[in-house]
Amino acid sequence: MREEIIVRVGAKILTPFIIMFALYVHFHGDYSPGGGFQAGVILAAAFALLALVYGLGAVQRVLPPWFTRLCAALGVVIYGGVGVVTMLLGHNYLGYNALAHDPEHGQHYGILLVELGVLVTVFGVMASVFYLFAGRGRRDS
Amino acid sequence: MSIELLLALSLAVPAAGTFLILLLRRSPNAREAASLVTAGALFAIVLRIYGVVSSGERPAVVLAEPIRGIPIALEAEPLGVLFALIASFLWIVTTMYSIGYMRGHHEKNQTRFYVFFAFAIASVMGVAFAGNLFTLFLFYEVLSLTTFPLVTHAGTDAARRAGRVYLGILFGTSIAFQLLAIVWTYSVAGTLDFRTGGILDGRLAGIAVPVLLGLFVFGIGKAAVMPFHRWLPAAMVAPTPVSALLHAVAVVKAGVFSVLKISVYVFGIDFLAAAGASIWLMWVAAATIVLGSLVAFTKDNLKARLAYSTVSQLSYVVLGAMLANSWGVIGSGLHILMHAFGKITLFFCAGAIMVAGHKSEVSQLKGLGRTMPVTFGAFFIGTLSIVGLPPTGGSWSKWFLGVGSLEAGQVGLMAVLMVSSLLSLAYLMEIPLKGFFHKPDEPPRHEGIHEGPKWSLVAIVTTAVACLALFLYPEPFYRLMTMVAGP
Amino acid sequence: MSTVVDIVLLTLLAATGIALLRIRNLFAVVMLAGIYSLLSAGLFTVMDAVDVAFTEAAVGAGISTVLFLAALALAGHHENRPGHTPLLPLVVVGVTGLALVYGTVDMPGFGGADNPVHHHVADHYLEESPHEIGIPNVVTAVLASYRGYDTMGETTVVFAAAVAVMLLLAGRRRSRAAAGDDGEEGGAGHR
Amino acid sequence: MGEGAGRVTAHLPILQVVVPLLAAPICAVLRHGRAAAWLAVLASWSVLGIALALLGQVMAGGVISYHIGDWVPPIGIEYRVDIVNAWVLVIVASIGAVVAPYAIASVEHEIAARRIPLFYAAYLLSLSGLLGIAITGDVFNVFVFLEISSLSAYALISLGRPRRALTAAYRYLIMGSVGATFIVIGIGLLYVMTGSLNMADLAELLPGVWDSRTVKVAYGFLGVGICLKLALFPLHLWLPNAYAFAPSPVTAFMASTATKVAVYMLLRFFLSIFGAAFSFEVMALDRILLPLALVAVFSMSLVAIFQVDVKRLLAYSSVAQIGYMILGLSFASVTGLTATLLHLFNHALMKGALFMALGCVVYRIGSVHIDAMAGLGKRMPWTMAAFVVGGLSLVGVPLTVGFISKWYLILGALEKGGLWIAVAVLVLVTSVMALVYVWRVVESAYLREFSGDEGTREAPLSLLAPTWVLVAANVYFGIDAVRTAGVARQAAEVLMAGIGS
Amino acid sequence: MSLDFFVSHYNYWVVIFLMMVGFYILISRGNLIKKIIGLNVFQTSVFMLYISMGKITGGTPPILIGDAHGGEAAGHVVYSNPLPHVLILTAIVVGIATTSVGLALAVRIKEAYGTLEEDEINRIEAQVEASE
Repeated sequence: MREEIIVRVGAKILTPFIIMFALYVHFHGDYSPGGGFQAGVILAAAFALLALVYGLGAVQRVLPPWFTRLCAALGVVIYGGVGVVTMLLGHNYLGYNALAHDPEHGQHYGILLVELGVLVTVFGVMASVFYLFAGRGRRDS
Repeated sequence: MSIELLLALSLAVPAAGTFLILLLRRSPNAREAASLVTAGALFAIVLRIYGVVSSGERPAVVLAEPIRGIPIALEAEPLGVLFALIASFLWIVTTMYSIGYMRGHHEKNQTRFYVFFAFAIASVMGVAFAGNLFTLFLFYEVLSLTTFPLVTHAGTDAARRAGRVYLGILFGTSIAFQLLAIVWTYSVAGTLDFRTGGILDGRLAGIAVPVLLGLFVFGIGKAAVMPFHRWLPAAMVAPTPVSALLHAVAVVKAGVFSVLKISVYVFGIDFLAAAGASIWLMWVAAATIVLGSLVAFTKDNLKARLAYSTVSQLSYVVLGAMLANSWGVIGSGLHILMHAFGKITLFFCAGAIMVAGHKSEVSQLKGLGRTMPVTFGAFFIGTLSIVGLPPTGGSWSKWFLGVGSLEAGQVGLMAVLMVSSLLSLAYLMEIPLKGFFHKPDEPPRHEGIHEGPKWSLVAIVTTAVACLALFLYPEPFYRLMTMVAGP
Repeated sequence: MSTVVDIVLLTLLAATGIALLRIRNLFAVVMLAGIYSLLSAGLFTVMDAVDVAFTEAAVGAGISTVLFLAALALAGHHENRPGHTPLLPLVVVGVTGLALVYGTVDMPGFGGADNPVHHHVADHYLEESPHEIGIPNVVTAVLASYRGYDTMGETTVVFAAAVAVMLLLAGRRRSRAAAGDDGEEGGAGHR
Repeated sequence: MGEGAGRVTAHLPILQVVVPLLAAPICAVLRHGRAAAWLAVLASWSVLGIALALLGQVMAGGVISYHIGDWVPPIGIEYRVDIVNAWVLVIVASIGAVVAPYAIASVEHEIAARRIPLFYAAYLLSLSGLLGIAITGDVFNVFVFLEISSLSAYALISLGRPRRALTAAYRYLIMGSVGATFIVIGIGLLYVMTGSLNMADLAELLPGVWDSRTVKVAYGFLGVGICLKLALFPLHLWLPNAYAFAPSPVTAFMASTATKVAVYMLLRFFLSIFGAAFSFEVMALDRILLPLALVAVFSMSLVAIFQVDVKRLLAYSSVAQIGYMILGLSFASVTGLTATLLHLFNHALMKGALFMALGCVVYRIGSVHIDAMAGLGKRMPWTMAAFVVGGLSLVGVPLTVGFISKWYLILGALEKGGLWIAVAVLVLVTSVMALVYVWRVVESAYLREFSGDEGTREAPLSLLAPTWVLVAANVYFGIDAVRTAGVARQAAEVLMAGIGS
Repeated sequence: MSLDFFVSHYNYWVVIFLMMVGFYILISRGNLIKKIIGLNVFQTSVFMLYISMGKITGGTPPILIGDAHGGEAAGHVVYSNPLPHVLILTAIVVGIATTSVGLALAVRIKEAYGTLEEDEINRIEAQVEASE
């Protein structure tokens, strides 16, 4: 019992740090290794950890499967949408220079946005896939 | 009406007839009337085309162009007109005959029968007026397809097996050999058009010529040159009008007609003769003539005997084409005509005997001639025409074929013609002889048997009279053939 | 120094690989596969591919291990002894490997600064990205901008995988018995 | 308005892929199957419109190059449309546009309702993956889109109702991944020798390193990898079961597009990137492919004859037909390649029609076993008539597209003269074999008594109409092949550029 | 074969060996999950091949030092080629995507057939086929 409490508390304390680390990885991707993909993976891992400790049901109440599924789709739309926007602004697809007056800012915004798309999708997908595998096992027993 | 339109109509009328027949399927009388009207209209159209062509014109029309330079084109030339005349005239007669036969025999699915019959005639017109090899091949294949439901009409296991043989051989040979030959021709000549004097002269030489010719002759399975003749006896499971028109006239003649047309307009007889490419095929045809007759001898089933007789007679036409001289070609063309009338008479009689007398085997016919004198009389006339004896039209074609053989220096072939005539005399004459002169085995059985249905009888008499008339008036057809290959 | 690390890592990788081949307890195999990924992440670091190393560690040692374990929990973890002779696979592998080795003979040497790889478009990325994109991590610049479309494709691949897994695993499972004699098997049992 | 329209036409290359690609995630989150279905239909129809417009643009104005992200190639990724891939795009898009509406009723019948939105998401992903492979001018981008199409294809196949669909999908996944990995290795080896990933750029750089062993090995790996994807004998093992057990619309779609795109990849890599001269003069590609193609055509036709499951029968026939395409390539001539490119289109039409007709049968009687189909000619006249026409096309009867393909194939063989006539004969003999296997089905359907459920009726219009669209196309392009053959020939000339012929 | 040649190529060869180990596991093992592990090893080793291509001896990771806007600092340092890294990042993601789909399939197959061994599955399928 006591160990379980330790684990629970540990997980609870750890989770915000993991999420913060994920965000760091995401936003610091311009300067150091990392980016949307790695951040998405870490973020999903945080919830997987919670699920392992508190059970799948508890986590799915906070983060329901429909939401992760939505995220998985949303990220792709964000990424593709950036391209559509640049196209509407008169540039080619994914021509980030369209997003601001000077190319450098445009590129920054563009990269930020598409990385966000990657983050959202990867998080959504990883969480969904985890739910599906874990969920199937639970019903089995 | 422009002649080009008429040419297109020669295909469209029978095709439209199918829809008419389908529409009127609820009323058998109206349906059959539609069949007759369509047939009559078609014959009128072909007669008009004949008028134009016999004055030396060659009307042509392009329907579509699937591959650049290879259109689907129709062209009326004398040989095709001859074939179209035969087929369209005999369609009228056969339709009359069918009305009696199908009703008398209580066949099922009569509408389907008339529909596919009309379709088959449309494809025959396509074959007759094909303006190039591709069009010929196209309608040749369509003909195989449209006659298939007629062959399997009965829907029995035997019919299914026959259908398999039928389609297997006709499609198999045409795809494996004929198509290859056509593409080969195209790749050598750069065109597929039929031209007087041929398109291959000077473009092909050596062993390739006889090989290509062989591909054509064997690829045209409908010509029933051995060993690809098996489909013809198999097709005899079809109702008798089908056997009569299609497997004595339209389909098989489409085959030999194609062989003749290819020899004349693709190779050119002078080129063939000079290359000596056709000699080996002469002997294949000769072998088919003799073997076909011999097999016919062994058949007791009347339709089977007639079928093997057809196999044998078809090779006369092939032989005429392979002789590669003008007499041979004329004899060949006339034999298409003469054999058509002779053999359709025989089939009509066989059908009448089946419907009215319920007999299908030769050995059962003893004494039947006394109760069915008109039928057996017509059979006798038909026999004379097939054998080639005066006063029937058949004597003309045999004569020209004989002359052609001599001109080609093939005395041996003369002997073959003689022997085969004797054989056919023997196996066909047995039937009227049995009918008139043998005493019936069990006299009481024949009671209640009389002549066939009256529609059928009209047809039988018409064709039998035509056999005689063609002896007296072969002139128009001879003229047509001299336009193809003047002596 | 890095050469030594390189050799050590490669040796360890080879050893892990062979162990993977021989061990038939799949739990152990999955763990070894995770180790294999970690080792390769180390190798990537030695070869200056820090981004790749990070990702390989997260994916190979992290996610895929979790997925494998989940799958094993659902599907059992013992592997049967291979029943048939491995001759054909050996030949295939041998031929493939030899072909590759043959191909390396004319390949520019490892680490050469003059290799064509480094002087066609790579130059441009390293020299121009500061002006054109303006972020220090060139890998990110190439990933998200120069070849941003590839990354969009990559995102779509991940999404496609999610769709596939949802199609396969969402919903109630059929019991084994029900699945075994399903009438859909084969054609004879048509409805 | 005019300016706006001008802008849109300039973006057609990217819209070709992005439209279905972005429709897919939207489908995935929709709750109602019908809504997803119509979105998919809408997307696939606009895809067809774009493909046709692109073909028009290319034929009028030559090669289109679209710089994604405004980066000039080879720095960035380029979409490059020439007549070859414009043609392939039209093929894929046409089939996609016909199968999407067909799928509506079929899928509701074969797949659980909850999964339907996801089904359409996977369908659109597969479509955009294939289009992406066809349109891109960047070799690594090919790999990425290959995986998009493959992953969704694995999922789609696994949706088939028999449990064997699962093992079929798994086998495909393994072989497909091996193929993809081989392709990646090949791309890597090319990259190490040239430093470039852009196709046009590679085509310029490669002649400089032609004689290196690395390039030759890259050639081999790309070849094996692509041939795994296109199921060239003997690497076809995944295909028959995958086609046989997948849901009907999936089979129709995959059979008509996936292998076609793989053939395109082969042509693009071997003839454009490495160059026809390298392929035929250095690598002796023709001599390697010829025996494989011949064996494929012959042995697979033979195997097809003995199948009792009609879907599987057609699947083996597909492997044989792929053999024809490769055969045309192995002629190393413009005519042969014309035959290949024509057959890409024509085979898509015929197999699409045939598999869709079978889908109608599945819809009504739940099986495509040859015995179960006995007597169906009377019960489902339109469905079986569609099958007959498709079958005739497969055999190569005139007035159908099958004939046109065969014509060019034989012409190509005869053009080479000499012993090549044997190849022509083999093509024809295998056509006769096709007649036999098509015939078995037709005979069962028309000449046997129906033994199934008395209530069996004709399939609904929503299935028949798309099926007959393809049937009509089979006939239309069989009668008027001047245009299709013209495009194919032009494309063949582009691919064979640089080699005398 | 000179030592120099060996030193400049051994890396590739070991990587090829690793690739072949993965490939061999993939095609020789009958367990469906083991096969996927083999595929993973195969692909990971291919990644190493790519990364090896991008390495420059004495180079550093392609994260520009100093002023992000280029300038003098960038000139003195040799950076390894970033492009293979980008490609492999993509490939890794593709790899995990394939793995997850493969595993999901394996789970479903286990549920439907009760086994994960290829031989047994083939046997079951052959029985079904024979009964057709």
